[in-house]
Amino acid sequence: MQRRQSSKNSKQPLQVRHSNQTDLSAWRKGGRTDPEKSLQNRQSRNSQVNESKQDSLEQAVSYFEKVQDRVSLKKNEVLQKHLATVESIALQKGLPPEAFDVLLNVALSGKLADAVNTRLLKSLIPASVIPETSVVSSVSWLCVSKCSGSIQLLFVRWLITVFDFIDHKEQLHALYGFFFSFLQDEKMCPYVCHLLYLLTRKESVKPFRIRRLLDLQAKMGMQPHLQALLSLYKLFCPELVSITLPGKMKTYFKNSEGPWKAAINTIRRRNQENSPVSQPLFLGTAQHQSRKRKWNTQLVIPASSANTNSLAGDKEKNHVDLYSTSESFPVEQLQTFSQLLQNIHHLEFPSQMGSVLTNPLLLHYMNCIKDESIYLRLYYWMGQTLQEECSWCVVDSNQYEEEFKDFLETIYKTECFLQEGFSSCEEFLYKSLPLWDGFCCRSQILRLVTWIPLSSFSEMKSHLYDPLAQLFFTSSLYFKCSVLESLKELLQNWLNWHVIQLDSESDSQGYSLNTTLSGLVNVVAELIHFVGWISTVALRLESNATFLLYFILDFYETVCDIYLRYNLPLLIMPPAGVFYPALLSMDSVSLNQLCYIMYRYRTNLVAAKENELIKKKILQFQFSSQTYQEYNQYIIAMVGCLWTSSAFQKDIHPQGVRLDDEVLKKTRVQEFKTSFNIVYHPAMMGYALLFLQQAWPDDNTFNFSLIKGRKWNWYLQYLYAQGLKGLKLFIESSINRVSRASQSKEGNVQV
Amino acid sequence: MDETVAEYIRRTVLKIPRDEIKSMLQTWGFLSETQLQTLNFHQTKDNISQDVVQLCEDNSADIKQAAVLDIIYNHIYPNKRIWSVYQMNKTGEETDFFDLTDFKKKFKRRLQSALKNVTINFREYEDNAIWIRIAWGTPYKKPNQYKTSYVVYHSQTPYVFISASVLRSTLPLLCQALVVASNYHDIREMELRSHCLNSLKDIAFKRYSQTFQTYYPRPLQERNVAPENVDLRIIQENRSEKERIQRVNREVFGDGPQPKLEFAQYKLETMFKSNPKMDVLDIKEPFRCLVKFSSPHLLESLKSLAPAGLADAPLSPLLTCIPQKARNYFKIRERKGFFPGSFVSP
Amino acid sequence: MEPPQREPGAAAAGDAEAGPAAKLDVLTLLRLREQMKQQLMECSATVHASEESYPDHIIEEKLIKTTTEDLEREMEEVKVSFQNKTLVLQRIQLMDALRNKVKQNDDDSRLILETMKHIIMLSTAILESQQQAREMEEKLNDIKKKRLLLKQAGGNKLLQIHTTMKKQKKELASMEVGEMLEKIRNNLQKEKEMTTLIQNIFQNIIIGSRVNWAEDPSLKAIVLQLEKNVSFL
Amino acid sequence: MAVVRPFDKLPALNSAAVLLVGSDESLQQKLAEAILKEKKNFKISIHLATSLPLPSERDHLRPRIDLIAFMIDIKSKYSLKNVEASLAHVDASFFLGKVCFLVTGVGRVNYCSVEMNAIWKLGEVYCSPVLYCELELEGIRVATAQRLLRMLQICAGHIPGVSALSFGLLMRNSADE
Repeated sequence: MQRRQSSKNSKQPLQVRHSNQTDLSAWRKGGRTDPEKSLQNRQSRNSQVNESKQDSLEQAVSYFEKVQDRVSLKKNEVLQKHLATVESIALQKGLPPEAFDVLLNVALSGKLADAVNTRLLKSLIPASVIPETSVVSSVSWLCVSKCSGSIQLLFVRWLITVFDFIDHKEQLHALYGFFFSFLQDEKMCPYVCHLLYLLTRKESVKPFRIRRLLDLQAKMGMQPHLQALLSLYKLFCPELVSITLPGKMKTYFKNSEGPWKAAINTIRRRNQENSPVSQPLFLGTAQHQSRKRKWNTQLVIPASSANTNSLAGDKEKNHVDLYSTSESFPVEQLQTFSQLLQNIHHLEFPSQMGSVLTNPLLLHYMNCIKDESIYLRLYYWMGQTLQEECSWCVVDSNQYEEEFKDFLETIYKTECFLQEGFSSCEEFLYKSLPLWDGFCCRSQILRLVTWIPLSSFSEMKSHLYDPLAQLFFTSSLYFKCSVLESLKELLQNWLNWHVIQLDSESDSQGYSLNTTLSGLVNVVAELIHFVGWISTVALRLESNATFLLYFILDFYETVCDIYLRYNLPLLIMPPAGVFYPALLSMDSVSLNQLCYIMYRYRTNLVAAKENELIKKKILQFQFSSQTYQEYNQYIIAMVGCLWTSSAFQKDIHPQGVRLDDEVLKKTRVQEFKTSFNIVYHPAMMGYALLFLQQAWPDDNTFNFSLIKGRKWNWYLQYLYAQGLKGLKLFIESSINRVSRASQSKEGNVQV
Repeated sequence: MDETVAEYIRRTVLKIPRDEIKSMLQTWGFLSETQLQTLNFHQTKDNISQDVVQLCEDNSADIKQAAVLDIIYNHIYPNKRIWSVYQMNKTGEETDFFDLTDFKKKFKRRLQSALKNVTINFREYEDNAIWIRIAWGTPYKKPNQYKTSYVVYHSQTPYVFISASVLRSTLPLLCQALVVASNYHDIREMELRSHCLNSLKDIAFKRYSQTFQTYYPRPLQERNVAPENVDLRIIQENRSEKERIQRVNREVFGDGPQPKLEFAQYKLETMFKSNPKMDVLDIKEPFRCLVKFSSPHLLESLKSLAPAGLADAPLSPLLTCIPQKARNYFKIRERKGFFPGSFVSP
Repeated sequence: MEPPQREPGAAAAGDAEAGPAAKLDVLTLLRLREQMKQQLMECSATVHASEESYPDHIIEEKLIKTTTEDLEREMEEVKVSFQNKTLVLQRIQLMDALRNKVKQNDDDSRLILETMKHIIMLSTAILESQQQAREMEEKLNDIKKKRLLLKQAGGNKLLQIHTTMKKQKKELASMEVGEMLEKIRNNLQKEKEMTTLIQNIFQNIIIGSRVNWAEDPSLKAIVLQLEKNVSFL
Repeated sequence: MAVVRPFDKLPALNSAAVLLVGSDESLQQKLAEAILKEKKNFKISIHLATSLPLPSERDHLRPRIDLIAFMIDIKSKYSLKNVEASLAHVDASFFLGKVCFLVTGVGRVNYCSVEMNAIWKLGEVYCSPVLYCELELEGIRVATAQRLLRMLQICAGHIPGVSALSFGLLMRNSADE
């Protein structure tokens, strides 16, 4: 058997021909890389790669470059060797930008057998970035379509997965027509649609393309990927796409990640581990390099190819051609606020919507834009990413919990900036809360809850309240308090949003169709009742812990002022399970806060009463007589306790403290009657003792009964001086002082 | 030195993990110590293999020496090939004395008479196993060194472990030569195949081991329960059940490590029986199907099924009899008697 | 009830208190008493429940459901009332005992006085910070309201911009334009459509011809222009 | 075979017993250890069983069981069948707040072979709360252990004023209303 000719030249090492095209160092000079980037490339290349590995890659690349066609894999060991080197280096560190051009051309030119091509395509993992020119030349090879269908399919899937790694997108957009032509291939259609979805811009939507899509849909039926592309076209040019599309398409595109995604992740993790300073991606901004390539590059607008000075040129030309269709201003070049203002009328969002979240300029733009399509695209991307990255729903992304926390934090900050909740966030919460253990990313999740948008048709009950309640009852005291706090903030956000909507009654958009006033009031009332219920149970579970009581009363501090401060016709009293533990609390702060709240309730009810008399009836929604009656019962109990020490007989509230005397006698306490007035009240005992010490310095028998008549008023002033403003407001408002001297003031305001 | 020999040596060296090349070359003994010193074992394997080829050219190695290196490699890494077990038996009871040289001579003569071009290498190892490497050629073509067959023959036992070459046709010839050389009467394949040669030996010899000391010592004393820090506040309610499972497992699988098999295959030709009489399936046609269990370490995983609570102990005899029956290919046919599944030798 | 069994084996850190060494102070005794009362109540409840005689005639499902709901609500109310009343009685006795204790003027009462003072000091601090927090929240809310107002104002402004731009465009289009200017605009429009068509056809030709256009730089440059929308180039 | 009854024995003083029933023994052991690590002021005994009924020879040794936690792994149909079979051996009065279902494997939703509403229906039919968790993760295991402990305290009557029945009602109220 004659020896294979190749094994002979295996003797002397393959010399690298320094022709211009394959010389890797020459490559960098050619491209339009600005100095900063290439420096960064050289620096990263030398530091990482040791000499021997690098040159065997170059050998492999140059070998592939000049290989003749029809070389079969099995017989040719040299080919196997080079292929193995390419694959191993790709898996370890990813291929440098220069290698892509050669490998893509070889794979797509159909020179070698399909097995080789597939292995080549599968090892095309970028170390940092993929030069756009290599993609352009490979698309042209695709047009030649010498290679087999499966290779073309694999190439398109690869292009989708590494789409964010391509350094510039200008030329890709220019090839839109070419990609579009691949739609008619049955197998490639879903992936080509996905690619087109990423590439589509306003100017690429053309009537004949829409017709083409419609015939495809007619031929192949309502495919989700066609649907997605059509809905995107409809967004850009609603007038051209007439057919109606179903609302929310759950998953548009098949998952085309394939082997590359995992490899890219491992390389990214390895790069992160061995270089603490996260190696900034080629894309220009040195933003923190987070694990998930998907949303980190998404958070960064790809550096635009056109340098800024060309922009100046555009300016003069701009105002002349009024006739030209509003050719949109590329958002990548947005640098200053003034630029934003000048081009605000024809600004178009980047294809990667994620970058909006961290770009303050775009946020300002988003703040005032009312265009549905922007939100739709942002929600689609955000929903997708939240779903995939949720660290307790997907176990293997749990070690990236830190990144997921940062991501949630970014979303929260954006919502605060826009003062508006994202519905994709709301959906994510509803989906993941039932599976949540109350522990993972707790503060971020609870903060996101505060921004659930207010709409009258939300199914909060089954989606938010149930899982939250189940967690609430079986969790620690601190979790209970943090949930109460976030629900308070949610209520405030709703009320603020409502107040503004109300003011802007004039412009029609105020109350969009789906949120009627009564609908909103019901939703807010439902939230308040829910909090009332869980607070009553929590107090019983935590045996009236003062810390918990503080958060509950804090919540009701917002509830008591809804009518006056937020102009929402709704007033709900706290349930008896909250009111009485607060009234009988051992802690002066709780008592003081309760008094303040009751005082605010009083002012709101009085104001509502007056409005009711003066204005016409329309405002009067939730004001049932029951609220007034409940308020009066509470006032009777409160005044009975604090002032007239007659609560045990007078309290008419069914769950109140009305007790007949024999029961009270059983406590073997003599004057049990006065045991809750401001002198003997558990919360006030400290103040009474100090007052006695000051009033009667010598007598240390602490005779509490001395505090009556004039001393009582001094004591009252003493209490006010101690900062108990709530108590002061309450007493001055609810107890009309018939005469200073007589102690048994009877007074409650029958409202 | 012939080109093919150089290439073959280079390829064999490339197969050896870098840090073991030095020791293997030493056991090979073809290169002198001084020559070995000149080799730098820290460069890439490509370069090492080039240098080794260079040195062999100085010593003008021939294919025979190259084959020896290959045998050494395969002896250290037997698991790279798949082995199957053959059993030879003789008619009479005469226990003649086994003579190695006579065996080699007969074996070689047998093969060379049939095929002119064949390279045969013998190598003896301490557990009196004889390793035979055969590279097959045809009367007109030189032997193909890349498609070799390997035979491991333990002279005291009737067992032969053959890793056949890709060229299927060479197998009958090889078996014939073995039978003649070891003057047995005939040879039968024992339906036992695995990558791990040692496990095959364990299984084969153990069966045969009534007269021999079992290959691996079986610990006799009762296995003491590892005193893990049993916290009295955690009570295993099903402790007795767990102990029963452990006991049953020990009886069936024994204590020591299980021999390593990768798969077990069952060809079923039994009638379909289901308690709710499915009348549609009442045709008297047996239900043919092939069931294959595969795992990196089949017997060990079968053993850990019951303790992990994934199956109830004891496992069905069909699975637990593999080491005793020394086979991992079964054919199960409908038994006339009441016994549901029965297995009949092929 | 047999005494709490001896804690066999090492008691994990968590359980130290339940170990034999736990000094059975008053608090634990009180807690245990509460426990036993609760367990007694539950056991007696089950005993009563089992004595209940079940009505022989079947009651349809919905009625049962509504009655259970009413009973549950009623039980909830009674429970709240019971808890409020027990709270009152406990607090009366507690405070009375505390007051008597303070009157005895021994070192215990001094300790009580000290803690009371400390509590008062803390409470005033809390009250102050609560007041500040309230003011801060007030300011925050106002800022939020302003932000929302600005947001709406911004939205309206942008709408105005768009409408004015459109109006401007319409004016320009409907401006009394000389016949010639109109004609120019029309055939400009026609030209544009022609060019887009040609661009598309050219693209398809290149695709159809299966030529590797990337290799020929000039062809490549042309191809890269084929998608650009025609405007004043 | 002994049917597990909630009130057939007197409760030991200041102690509580929980019974974990599930086919995945390693996760059971890990959860038990996590529970033991939590700080608690009562004596706890954790009983692990692969399925019910419990072997009767240990009946006299076993204290009163206050809470039964059935562990279902959504990745294995066998675990659901095992739990459904075991439910038959539990006395009806246990389902008044002294039983809960622990569904683990939630982190691997894409390998889920047991569909979710089968579990939801289980919770419905047996009027018991269903807690979702991913016991493979350390943090979540600790959080679940704490939640189980709180439920155990209530079922064992250690929280004055809150009975197992009322608590069961609360958890169910929130779930189905």
